[in-house]
Amino acid sequence: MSTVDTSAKRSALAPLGKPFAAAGGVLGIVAALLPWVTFPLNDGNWPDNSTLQYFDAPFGVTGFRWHVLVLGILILVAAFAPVPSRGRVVRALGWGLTLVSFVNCAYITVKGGGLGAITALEGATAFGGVVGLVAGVLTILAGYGIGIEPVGEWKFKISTPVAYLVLLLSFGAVLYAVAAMLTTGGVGSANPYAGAIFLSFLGFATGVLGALSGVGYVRWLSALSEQHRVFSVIVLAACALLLPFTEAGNEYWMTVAANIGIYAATAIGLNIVVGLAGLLDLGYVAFMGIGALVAANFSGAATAYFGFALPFPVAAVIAAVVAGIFGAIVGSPTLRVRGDYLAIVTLAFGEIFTRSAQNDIGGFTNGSNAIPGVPALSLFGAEFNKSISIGAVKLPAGVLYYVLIVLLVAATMAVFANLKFSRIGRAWIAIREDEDAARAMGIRTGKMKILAFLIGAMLAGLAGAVFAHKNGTVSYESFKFLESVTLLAAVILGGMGSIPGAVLGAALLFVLPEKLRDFEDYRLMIFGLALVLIMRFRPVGLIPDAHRRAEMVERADENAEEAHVEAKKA
Amino acid sequence: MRKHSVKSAAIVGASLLVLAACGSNKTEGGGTNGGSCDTSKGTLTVGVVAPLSGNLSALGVGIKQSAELAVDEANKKCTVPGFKLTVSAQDDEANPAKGAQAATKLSTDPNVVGVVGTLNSSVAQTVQPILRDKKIPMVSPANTNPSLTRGNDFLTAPKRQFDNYFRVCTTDDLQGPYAANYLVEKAGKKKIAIITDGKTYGEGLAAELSKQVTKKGGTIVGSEKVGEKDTDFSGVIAKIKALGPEAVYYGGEYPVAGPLSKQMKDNGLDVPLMGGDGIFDPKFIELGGKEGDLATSVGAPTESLATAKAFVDAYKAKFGKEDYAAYGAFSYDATNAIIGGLAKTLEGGAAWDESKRDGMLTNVGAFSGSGATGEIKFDQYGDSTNKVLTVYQVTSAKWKDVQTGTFTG
Amino acid sequence: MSVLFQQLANGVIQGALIALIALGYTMVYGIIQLINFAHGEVFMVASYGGLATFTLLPDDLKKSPAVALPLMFVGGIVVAVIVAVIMERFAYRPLRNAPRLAPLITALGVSVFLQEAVRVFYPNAKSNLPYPKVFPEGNLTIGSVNISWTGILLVALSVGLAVILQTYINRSRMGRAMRATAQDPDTAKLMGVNPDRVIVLTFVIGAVLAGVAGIMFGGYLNNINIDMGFQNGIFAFTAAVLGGVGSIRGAVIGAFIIGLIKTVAGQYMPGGTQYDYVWIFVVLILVLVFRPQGLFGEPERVRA
Amino acid sequence: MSTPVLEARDVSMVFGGLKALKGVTLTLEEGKIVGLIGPNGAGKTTFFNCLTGLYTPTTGEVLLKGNVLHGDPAKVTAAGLARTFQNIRLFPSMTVLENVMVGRHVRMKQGPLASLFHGPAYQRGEKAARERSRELLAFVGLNGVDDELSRNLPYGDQRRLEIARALATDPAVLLLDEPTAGMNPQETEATQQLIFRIRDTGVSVVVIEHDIKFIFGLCDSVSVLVQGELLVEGSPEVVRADPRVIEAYLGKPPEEVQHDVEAAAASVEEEQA
Repeated sequence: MSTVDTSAKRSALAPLGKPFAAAGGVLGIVAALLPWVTFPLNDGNWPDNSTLQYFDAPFGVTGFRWHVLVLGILILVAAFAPVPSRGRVVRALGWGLTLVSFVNCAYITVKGGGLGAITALEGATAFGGVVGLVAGVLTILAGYGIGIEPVGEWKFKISTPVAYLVLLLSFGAVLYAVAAMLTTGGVGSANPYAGAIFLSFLGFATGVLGALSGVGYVRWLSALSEQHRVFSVIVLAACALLLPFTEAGNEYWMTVAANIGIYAATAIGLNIVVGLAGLLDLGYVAFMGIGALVAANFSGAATAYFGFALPFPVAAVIAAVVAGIFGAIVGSPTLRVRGDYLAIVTLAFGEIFTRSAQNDIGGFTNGSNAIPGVPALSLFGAEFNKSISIGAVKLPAGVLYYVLIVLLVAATMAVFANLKFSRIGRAWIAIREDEDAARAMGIRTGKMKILAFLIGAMLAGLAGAVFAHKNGTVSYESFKFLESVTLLAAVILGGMGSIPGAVLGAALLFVLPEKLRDFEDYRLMIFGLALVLIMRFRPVGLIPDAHRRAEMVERADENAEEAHVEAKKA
Repeated sequence: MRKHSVKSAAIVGASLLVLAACGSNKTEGGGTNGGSCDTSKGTLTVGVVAPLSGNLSALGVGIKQSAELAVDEANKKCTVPGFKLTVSAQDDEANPAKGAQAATKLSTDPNVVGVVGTLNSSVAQTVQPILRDKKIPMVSPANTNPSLTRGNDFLTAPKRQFDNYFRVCTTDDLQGPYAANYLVEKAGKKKIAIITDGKTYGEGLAAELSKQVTKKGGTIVGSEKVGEKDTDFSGVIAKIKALGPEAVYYGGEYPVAGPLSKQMKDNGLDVPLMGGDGIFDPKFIELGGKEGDLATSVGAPTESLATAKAFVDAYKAKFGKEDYAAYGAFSYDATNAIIGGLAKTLEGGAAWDESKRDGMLTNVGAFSGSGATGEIKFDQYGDSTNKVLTVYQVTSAKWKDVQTGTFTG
Repeated sequence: MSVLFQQLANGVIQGALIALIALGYTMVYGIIQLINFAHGEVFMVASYGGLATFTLLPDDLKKSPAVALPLMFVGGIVVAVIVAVIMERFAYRPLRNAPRLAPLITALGVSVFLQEAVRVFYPNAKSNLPYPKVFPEGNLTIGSVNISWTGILLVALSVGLAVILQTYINRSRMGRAMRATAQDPDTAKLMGVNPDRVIVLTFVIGAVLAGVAGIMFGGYLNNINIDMGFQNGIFAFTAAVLGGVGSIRGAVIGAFIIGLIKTVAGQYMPGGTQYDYVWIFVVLILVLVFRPQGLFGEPERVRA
Repeated sequence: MSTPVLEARDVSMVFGGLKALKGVTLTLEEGKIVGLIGPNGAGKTTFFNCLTGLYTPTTGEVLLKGNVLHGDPAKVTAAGLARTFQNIRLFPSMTVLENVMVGRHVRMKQGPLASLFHGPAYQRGEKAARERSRELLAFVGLNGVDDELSRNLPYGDQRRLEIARALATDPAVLLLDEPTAGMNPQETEATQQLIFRIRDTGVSVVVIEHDIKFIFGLCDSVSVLVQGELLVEGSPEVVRADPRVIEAYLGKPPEEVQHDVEAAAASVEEEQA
């Protein structure tokens, strides 16, 4: 495990880089054309005709074999075309190929009851999976052989219209990718292999995104979008609003997406507290709960505390204000308590909230019976939970909620972005970086920290108000410690302090379990493992804040440089 | 550093492979599973919404597997000619919002004919309207909150809440008072202490019980709460012990009730503990339920019902030692109600489409049959008409029925 | 009055269990400033490990606690140590230089994973499992106050192990290395301390204590479930913070305080047992507001 | 005689049993540079911390332009007393420009609502702050690195950035804690020139330094702090000639050395806490 033997290994690999990559690419393509399963599985043919079926027509490769084919071709391209930081790109593609092959092999093996399913059985052979795995591993090794150089940096500047076009196209591609990801494996119980298809798709996406990021495209794009902040948010929101018109535009995904949005808005609020001001909050979901309870009590539901209904906007504002007041109260110990000690204060508050809500404190929560029957929102007579038609296009039920929530998320993103790049935001970041130095610069740290809590809690309260109407029931069970943890995980997974990070994190944390539904029993276990792995390989989060990204890249670069020097020495 | 990452990834991968291998079903060769029924018209799905992961999963998995058993049997018997039935089980994590997503997922599938679930009343509250909008019948094996069917004023002004919602289990306002009558009148326990776990089921049950106890001349000497995840109850026990109760009523489920009963005895409070159907489970005794403890459950004793025995045997044959838990039999009956309603709807060889759902609601509502928990039939609110309740007592480490009847006030 | 004494005794026993877990929290935090949320699961896994050991014993050994009990302790502790070492090696160590909160999420991921893995793979672990009665039953009765012998043993073990641990850390060479690493890892490294070894050892010690706690828990309450680690872990973490993280004495006293508040507040405070948790956390907040470093923590000096 | 711009009266500081400062009194006239020297652990940084409100002195008081300062560092800075730190305390993952703009914080007026909506007045304020910050960066000689992360700057530049950040608070008095530590002679010379230029803009300066040559070449007056006590005070010439100073720096009885080592250890701990 010493550095000596690592470098020796690397140097041994170095001359093999390109040949391995070439072999990996070719084998990948071959794998795509081979059959993968030796017999039809119990639940019907493995999707996309991979059961004992060879490549049969020019464009006859679909599904995961199509992904394998694409990866194989990309590996060949990356091996021979002039690509910046080739090693990284090849390695990422190799990982993608490995993951796709592994997921399919593992699933077939399990479902088929043995390795015979992916090798040879009763005279039938199907080595596609094995070849794919070999190709993937070869390619990863090739990546190391070529050498892991720093991520490519794109220095060239482009004019604003071109930048807009690039952003438009890129975000359009993101929309397409999201829709594709949501709909892989189909909706409902139609496809018994949906879970595996999704994981396989995820492997493909990991490979391609890794390659794009290795080339430097992702970094360039995110710098570009930070530069054109307003335009980016508008385009992103517009893209999100187009989602109902894609394949993912059905009631189920609208519901899931709306829930993601609610949690994303809350996570953005939490991102102010954790990401900007650097205050760990382990009881944050309580503010969302407070917002939801306030909204429910003013909704005219049968068991509400107040016997009258306020218009939603009014109730939502009250919800935000009440949550904000509680936020300031919870934040006030920050005047004296620091760091992880503060985290436990927030955890304590969260527990106090759940317990009190469960016991119907003050008659506001209806205890364990919850407040059911919170009416759906409606606007001009259109109920938000019914489907609507625009012209000839019939949109699925729940689409109005989705639109409302997209706007809510866009608004919270704007709030977050504006605050981040302001006097207040700088003060928060300064506190996060070095509290004493911040005070020495004249920042009233106590006031600023309470302000962070207050604003964060208000955003959560607002999201909670929407939550109450969207779900129709407000029960303390929706606001337990695990939810706080999930929110925190969303922030950190997405990338602390980064604007799109919280949204991506929330999306991942809510989509992943949804797509893993088919694994039933194993679902949460896989989820736990996924958290560990993501943190392991991407500790700064998926879309780190520009500043933090630099921090990390630099460290990686140092490693890479060291490795390079060592390799040369050897 | 980097080498480590490759290595650890390899280890993770290898261990996943091992895990995967452990879960294999060992069926080589394949094709769809046989059966001589005609399944030419396609596949229809019975949805299940229950907690399949987390700490309530024992109950949820019991619900899911019992539904699968019912569906399997129907497939074998060709109950719905022309169709193959499957179960699509969705995890709700006992979380209302997750339940809503699970229900929405099922509701967008045109082939879903009905949903069995949920376990938690709070989850039912979010699931009911979603399924109602699609006219999908929902039959709960476990929701005991009376307001789900009869609204908030269930005693004074009952009003049907959701025309797609039915349940095969009993409600708190029958079970609680029935238990109270037994405790006060039959067992002669006048001073009763109440402990609940703070959740909907236990709270509701305990509330209805305490009303009846007072009405019958008993007194509630104390009312305490244990945390859902608590394990050491000595504090609560010491507190109620000082109040000198003659019996303790526990509102909640056996995972807490069993240890609680044991700790009561250990701490010198040797009075019977009574609970609802949530503790009527052999596990209660395994976990420390002591001699003389009591439980109410719906229907006549299982030994006296051939259908109940048949269910237990079939379940054991199909799933081995895995437990069907407290609500398995109810889930089996709920599934059969849906299948029965479906068979009626598609009588005469009709094809399935979503327009048949109106008929489904009527036919499930009108279903009547004999199930593992007794008679299955629904009243005008969607509640089970099976109001027979049985009191069981732990005798020689087994549940033994001591009284069967209906609650009459 | 006797109720009060009964509740005090109950509180001390509950606290003793939390203390054993809290020691692991406080040591790991002291050394690498990580809130190891998965530590509660180590305790849980140990309990299942002990149960598995018991199940695997031949029937005649099952009947003699004098043989079965030590074997269960060994089994439980071994499982706990293995899990803790794997966890440290593959989940935390790669993140040692990562941003501060990354390991926290890893810890939560590990926690979920362990809980679910036990639930899925341990036979019948979906609901509570009965635990063998390996400890002699019976109570010590003083007046009307009942204290079970197992409870007394638990308190004795908990305090005894804490004292041993404290002595070990203060006196032994490895203990000095631990304190040095906690103070300043870089300097400690220059002085020839191998931080990896120290950190692994810390996890091992924590796991051993959690292992003892896991077996005692099962033996005392005679049933275990997959949630036990989470709830007790939260209390243990709270105890560690209350006492001042990094302080052995603080963790133990914090744990006893929590146990006592839970029983005494449940008895006497308005709202009774409905709000016993609330009082624990209210006290916690008050303590931290007036003593931000916890009861026995080192005051955090402003750096400049 | 005019009121001194900064006046410390009889400041004492006790940590537990350790008397870090024993009745230190110091006055600073407007437009002057005062040096503070002393062996390691003499209490120089502790004295700075008392001046800036990071510590509340056990006894004694600090006056800025005749007004008594109260405990809170933020208020002290707002009143016009800015500082740098012995071991550089920049905001490492903020850019160079942002670091200086944090210094402007206290002179900007935008509240939460303005920060939320970015109205025209806000934009003007932001622009002014940015321009002022750029000026200051140019003043200390940092050009073309606005968007670099501060942690990526070379060491000497980080020191200068810290000075720019402190100047951004528009201080009347600037406290510099070892501004030339770790610098080579050229950089030290440049820093000396920079401090003169700062003085020339009307800011009074207090400097802690080890480099006695640097201090004597820079300051109008020098105070020597030994074991928390003000040993000597006066012009460089007077201080240089004082035998007690020579003794404090060159030869000491053994038990004092021992004491110094302890004090140094205490200050190391302090830094790590």
